Amino acid sequence: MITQARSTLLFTTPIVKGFIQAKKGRQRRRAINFFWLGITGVVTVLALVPLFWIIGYVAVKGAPAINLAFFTELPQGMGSASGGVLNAIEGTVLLTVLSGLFAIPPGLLAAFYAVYHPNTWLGIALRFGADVLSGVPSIVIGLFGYALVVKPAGHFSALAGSIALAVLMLPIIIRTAEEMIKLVPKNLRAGALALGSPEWRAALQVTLPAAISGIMTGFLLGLARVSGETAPLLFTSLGNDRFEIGRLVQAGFRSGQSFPEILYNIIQQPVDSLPLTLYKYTQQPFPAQIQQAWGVALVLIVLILMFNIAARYWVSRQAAKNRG
Amino acid sequence: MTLIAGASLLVVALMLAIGGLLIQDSTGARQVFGWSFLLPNLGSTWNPVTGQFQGWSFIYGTLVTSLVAILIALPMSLGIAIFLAELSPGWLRAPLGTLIELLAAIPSVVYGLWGIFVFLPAVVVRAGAFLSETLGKIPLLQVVFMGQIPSSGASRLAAGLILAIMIIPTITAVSRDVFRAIPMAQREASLALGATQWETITRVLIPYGLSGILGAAILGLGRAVGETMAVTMVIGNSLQGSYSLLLPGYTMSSVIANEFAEAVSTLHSEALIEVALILFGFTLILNGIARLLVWKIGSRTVEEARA
Amino acid sequence: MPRQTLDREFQHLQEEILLLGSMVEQAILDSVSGLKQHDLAIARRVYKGDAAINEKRFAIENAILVLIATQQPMAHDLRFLAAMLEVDTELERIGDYAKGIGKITILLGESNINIPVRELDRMAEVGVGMLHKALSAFINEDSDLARTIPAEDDEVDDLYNRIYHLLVASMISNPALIDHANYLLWVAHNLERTADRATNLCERTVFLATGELMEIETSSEDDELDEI
Amino acid sequence: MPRQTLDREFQHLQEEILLLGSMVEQAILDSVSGLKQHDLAIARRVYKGDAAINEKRFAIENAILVLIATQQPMAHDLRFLAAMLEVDTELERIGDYAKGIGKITILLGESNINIPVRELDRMAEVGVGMLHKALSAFINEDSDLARTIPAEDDEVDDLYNRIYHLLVASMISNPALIDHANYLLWVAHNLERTADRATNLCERTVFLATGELMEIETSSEDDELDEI
Amino acid sequence: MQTISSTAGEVTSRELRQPQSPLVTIKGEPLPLTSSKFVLSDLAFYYGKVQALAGISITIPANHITAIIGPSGCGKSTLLRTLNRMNDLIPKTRIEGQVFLDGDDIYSPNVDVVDVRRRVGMVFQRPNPFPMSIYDNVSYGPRLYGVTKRADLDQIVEFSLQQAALWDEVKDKLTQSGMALSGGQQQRLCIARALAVEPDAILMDEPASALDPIATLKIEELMQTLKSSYTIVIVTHNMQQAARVSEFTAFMMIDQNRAGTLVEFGETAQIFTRPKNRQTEDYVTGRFG
Amino acid sequence: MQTISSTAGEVTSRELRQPQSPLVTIKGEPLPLTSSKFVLSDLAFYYGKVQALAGISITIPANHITAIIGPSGCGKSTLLRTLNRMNDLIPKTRIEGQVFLDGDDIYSPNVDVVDVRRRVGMVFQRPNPFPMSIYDNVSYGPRLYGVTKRADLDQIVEFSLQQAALWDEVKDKLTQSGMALSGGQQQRLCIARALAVEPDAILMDEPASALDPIATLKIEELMQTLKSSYTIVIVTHNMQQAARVSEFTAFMMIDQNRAGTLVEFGETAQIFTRPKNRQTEDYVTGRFG
Ligand SMILES: Nc1ncnc2c1ncn2[C@@H]1O[C@H](COP(=O)(O)OP(=O)(O)OP(=O)(O)O)[C@@H](O)[C@H]1O
Ligand SMILES: Nc1ncnc2c1ncn2[C@@H]1O[C@H](COP(=O)(O)OP(=O)(O)OP(=O)(O)O)[C@@H](O)[C@H]1O
Ligand SMILES: [Mg+2]
Ligand SMILES: [Mg+2]
Ligand SMILES: O=P([O-])([O-])[O-]
Repeated sequence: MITQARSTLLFTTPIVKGFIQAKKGRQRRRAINFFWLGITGVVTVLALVPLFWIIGYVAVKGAPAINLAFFTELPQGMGSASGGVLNAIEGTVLLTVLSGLFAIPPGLLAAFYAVYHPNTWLGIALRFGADVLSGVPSIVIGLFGYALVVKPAGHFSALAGSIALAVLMLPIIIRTAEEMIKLVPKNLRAGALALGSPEWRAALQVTLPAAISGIMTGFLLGLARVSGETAPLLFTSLGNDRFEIGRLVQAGFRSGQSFPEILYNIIQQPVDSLPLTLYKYTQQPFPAQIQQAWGVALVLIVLILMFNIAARYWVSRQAAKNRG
Repeated sequence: MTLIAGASLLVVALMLAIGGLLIQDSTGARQVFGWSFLLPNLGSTWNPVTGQFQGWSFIYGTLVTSLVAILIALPMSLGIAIFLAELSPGWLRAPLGTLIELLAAIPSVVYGLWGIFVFLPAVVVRAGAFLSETLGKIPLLQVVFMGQIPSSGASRLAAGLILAIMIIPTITAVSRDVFRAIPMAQREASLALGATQWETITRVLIPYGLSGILGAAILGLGRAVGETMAVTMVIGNSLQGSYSLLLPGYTMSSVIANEFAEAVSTLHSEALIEVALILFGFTLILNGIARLLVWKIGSRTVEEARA
Repeated sequence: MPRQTLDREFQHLQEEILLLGSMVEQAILDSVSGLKQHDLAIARRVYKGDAAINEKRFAIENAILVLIATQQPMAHDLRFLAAMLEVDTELERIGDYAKGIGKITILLGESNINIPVRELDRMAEVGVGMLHKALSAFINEDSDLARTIPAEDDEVDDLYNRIYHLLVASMISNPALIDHANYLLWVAHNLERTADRATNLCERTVFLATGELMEIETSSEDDELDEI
Repeated sequence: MPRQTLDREFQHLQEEILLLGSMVEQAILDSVSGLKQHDLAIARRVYKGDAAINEKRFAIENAILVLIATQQPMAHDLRFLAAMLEVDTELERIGDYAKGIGKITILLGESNINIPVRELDRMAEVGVGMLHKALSAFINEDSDLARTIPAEDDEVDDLYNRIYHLLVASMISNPALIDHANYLLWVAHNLERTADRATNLCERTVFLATGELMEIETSSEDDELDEI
Repeated sequence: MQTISSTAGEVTSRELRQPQSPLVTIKGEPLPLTSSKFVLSDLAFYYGKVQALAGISITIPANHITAIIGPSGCGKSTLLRTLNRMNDLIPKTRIEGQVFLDGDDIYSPNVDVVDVRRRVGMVFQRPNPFPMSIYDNVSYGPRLYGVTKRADLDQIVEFSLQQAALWDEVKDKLTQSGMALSGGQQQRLCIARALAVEPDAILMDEPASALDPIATLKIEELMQTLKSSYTIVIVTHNMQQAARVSEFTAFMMIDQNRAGTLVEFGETAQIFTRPKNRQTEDYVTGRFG
Repeated sequence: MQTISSTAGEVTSRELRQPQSPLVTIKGEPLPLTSSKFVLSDLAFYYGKVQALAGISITIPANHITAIIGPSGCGKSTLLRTLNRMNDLIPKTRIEGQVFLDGDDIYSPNVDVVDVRRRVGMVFQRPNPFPMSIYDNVSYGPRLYGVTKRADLDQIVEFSLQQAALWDEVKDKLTQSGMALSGGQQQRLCIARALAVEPDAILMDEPASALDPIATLKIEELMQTLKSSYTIVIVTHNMQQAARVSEFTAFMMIDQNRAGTLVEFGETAQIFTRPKNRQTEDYVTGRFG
């Protein structure tokens, strides 16, 4: 076989050599290279324009609306320039925390399932379900929340809103956690099992710690995502000018309610949130509300940027740890 | 074990429940209007008072704004992704990437707000005027570029452009990750054969990452299709008997957002839910395509890797 | 696609061994013919020629070591190389016997001792024939052939004994010749050792082919001198 | 953490080689003492004892091959193993000389030939001494020591020449003893070869330590018989 | 007339040509039954419908190093993983035949898998220290089995690290992450971790294939020091490594049904210098395929 | 009295003990200057502030296989990649000294990097075929250089695959993806791809370390057939492989400043049987570190 190949080789050598004229067209290739590489730089710069434009504009327009009352007082009614958005800030925190509580535990568990049983029917359905869920328009999820909680209960509530947000967050958590768990070398788990460890201990003590910072990133990104959402809240938490946790708690204590009862009472209230307030204020003809809307926008952007920066910090820390 | 299986079941159940609810709650509307709800008909009506509901205007609005968005965002995002992954010096890479991704972190209401007060007057109005002057005169293109853009700028074009800005970070981030995931060995192989960097990118990296890039595009498209608030704030929310980009329009999500809370009749809200069902259907189809792509290309490589 | 490189190197080594073998055979034949004809020129050539044999021997040894170091031969390949190392040494020693005969030829000079030409000739012929066959058995790893060769040693031993008795007789008849007769005895001894060494090669070959380490003993063992 | 395993195996092999060496040395000394004392029992023991030497030789060779196959020795390690292979063979051959001397003792039986005891004793002593030193030079890779040993061969050669002349004289004076005198000549020859082989070991050692392949030639080369 | 008589050295070779006895021999002496650690009897293994191992019977001697070699895909890893039931983790697999560990069939229904895995430790191809401190890595196993007293754990950790020839290098940084060590150190850490649960046997699947030659050598030397107290089974596709480290070698190949079978099993020195099987010879001399 | 006189075999050894001549010798003959492919002169290389190579001068003979060996991290890959300027891709690197390819300094400012890379092909540790058909893989390079005629491409593809000893195995499935081949075939495909642009030299960085022994052997045999027409430089951390395939070997180590230096360069047979340098001896015999 070899000798045959060799003889063909000898036969073809003089014919074949010399096809490559390297110098030919070299200038043109070089020019094309530089042109297109330049273009990519240009579009990158171009893409940054709206970012700085938005942030700068919002900061300029929103800063005047920001004062202590903005954070500590309830709205004073349409047309009034005084008062604040305490209700929306507290509502956003409440909704975010609740939705995290609803989404994170099942999301994490499902992520483990997706990694350990990728090829069972449930595993396949799970990943497809998560993909579809992450693509379902948030307004549709709002409708779902409405049908699932609001309609049966007969009233809007923080619970309904946070469930809608949790549905929104769930796929994000599943997919990031899945990726992170998948990144953990398979034989780490095998290593633990080979020492005679039961599966759950291996997952809890070995796999999870190895993936935790990546998973944290997923949590934070999910939280960031939902804390800026408006659409699902339109038909679930609705909005509530008078929502104030402190007052609700005091009122509860005065009427002798236990702590869980107070909690239950709170989450049964309709609540406001920053994006919802922002949206509502922009629909108003009053300049005072428009002014406050910019303030809300600024607070919202800062809040979400903080979440994002925190998430990125986790990522870089994890990268550093992996290198270490 | 049962716990994690339960959690997984929950996810699947959620998806089914959403679809099921939408189907169930839109039964009435479907019985009344049947397939005519979907008919491509510009003169379609949406009249809560008379109880006449047809969806085509919203479907068209959603499709055309998403299309504009993806057509603009995809090439730009690819360019940015290439710059980030292949060209930018190491110290610039992370901050630049973060900045681009921060675009995605800005809540859509803020986009809407900024759009109304800044972007529409400053950019869209001018671009609209320019387009109607130029492309609006060309016979076939006339259909989508005719008419005069409103002075506020609220139009399908505006929605498309805002959506483009909003989905650039998504597509960029995913396709940048795709480029970064391409083994260094592929670049080295090409460069070691004497290819230029651009040749390496177009002939090796893009083909290699094609499925991922397509996935990124579909993800972006999904975002665009489902986006609600920003679009609602800039599209003008009006039913126009026109295909023009330069005129105000309506999308499926906007109409739900605007009308559901104040639905005047059961039929009205059922019609809105049917719109939501169509939206859900879009999502399923897009996801299905994305899966198929990934699965087809992915499984082939897996098979090959095993062989 | 087997290990062509290793096979090629093996091929080459075998050729070198055969070359060394034929150098040695020629040296033995030449040395005896120099002795018969009292031809000092031939004798000197043989005597000097031993250097080339030594050189070749070391070159082969070196090549074998390089091959072991660089090609990591295993199993049969390794056994074959080890066998070659030994064959290499054996051949060089036979070369020394030729050199010795050349030297004796020179020492005998023009002395008029009666050389038992027929017997020595025959010894050389049989010894070289054995060597030749042993080498080819070795290269071909033909253990059957290798087993048959040592039998020929019997004839060599007989010849040696005949020469011995002839020379002792001539010593007795003419003590002045004792020195020279002894020289001739050495010649016979060297030729006899040549055949013995051919027998060694055969043992190696059998070992190589079958994994059996054995001595092929000849029948003369217990009552003759040739095995000292 | 160097290659302890390989080092351990080397250690073991060296010990085995030294053991073989002392078996051979003992065999030579015993054979000569058997001859001197006409002690057929000793002679027979030496004669039979050669089998154990052969066995040890093959065991060592086998161990070396296994080591080469399993431990992939390189560079110096490999050269050392190759040298050991040769030393192994040389020692076995010296064992054969002892066996030969034993056989001659048996053949001489109660014959009353005058044995040149002093010279043979001294030859054995010097030869075994050379062998002993050569082995320790080899194991320690002491090329300086190795270079000094071959000089002692001169004494062995002188002794051999002396014995040769003594025996030739006795042959002349009593032709009936020619047979037996010739036997004794073989004994001297075997002892002389023992010293030569010790010289071979020295050459190996020098090669091993310095990479120089050379023959250490002794001054007697050109005019005496011992090199035939 | 000549006779062919056997002499020295033949002791070995004659035995080698005897029909292989059912018992393993060491340097020609039959191995007493009590010193076999694993006995595999007519083992077959299936991944789904695909048969990966067929008719494997082999006796793995205790307190020695046994290497498994063979071309890629011949089932070496699969065979190794049957020995501590790690293959159980792969769904849709099936095993036939028996695997005896110290005389007990580890696949019989009432056997405790966890206990089997404790008795048979495993070291993997790529070092896989847990993402925790060196100390916690080594004490992970003992803790599983209920050792909680700090002093006991300290002692186990030190002893295991010493056995793994790592103590001197890490004794001052036990709280450092195990992942901050070099590849070779990580692998020794994994060995220490396996030793900490006092196993009888250790399985190693290409333990040095991700390491450079110097780290490889250290692992190999470590195996030599461990073999007096442990039975070690190593899979390697580096033939020279098998030759260097092991005392027994099993050569496997794919049979006509594409299932892995045992071609030859014997002392390493024999397999590499005078294999009995033609295929073994071809493989070790590089003339295969 | 005795004299020590040199005899046979010493020819080789005497030369070996001469001070190393500036020129490379092959079997004792000095290599004519025209047959050196690369000449490195006092080369130093820096990753940022870290020096990875120091004072490397070496002449790599044309149409032979030269192996670079040394402990992990000693700069073998770095050195190899200076030969086709692949190190240019890494930011913040700096080179000092010269690298001559056929007499031209490839780092001089007016040199066309792309042309250097065409003349000096490279094969990597893991096979890296492009995810396209076998045909397209091989014709990728020629197409870059403007070969467009189908007939020409056909010829180049066949010729290159034949040279890479792969033609017979793939000639019926040229349109199949290159990734559908086995690891060893993939690596040969990568070699064919490199050959298709008509290079003079081929650099290989551990080309077989991801392959099983049988595929490795095939690559090694292929190198032997290629060396008559190409200069091959191979980095390997498998010493036995260097010994098997190469005719010249360069041994590198880290010096006291932790930069890689050349310790010994010579014919492979010499390096592995009688290295001149103590460190080389220690490394090849496994007594290092
Ligand atoms: N999890 C699995 N599922 C299905 N088949 C498998 C699995 N693992 C291995 N196999 C198949 O079983 C056979 C034996 O595989 P195994 O990994 O035991 O081989 P190996 O000898 O260890 O090979 P290598 O040297 O490449 O590691 C192969 O044909 C392989 O494709
Ligand atoms: N891209 C890089 N940036 C910084 N330092 C590097 C880079 N690549 C290699 N080095 C450093 O340069 C030195 C030489 O590395 P190189 O990869 O050339 O070694 P090597 O001999 O090929 O090692 P190995 O056998 O592990 O492949 C090492 O200390 C390494 O850490
Ligand atoms: Mg395996
Ligand atoms: Mg490297
Ligand atoms: O070299 P010898 O003839 O004495 O074996």
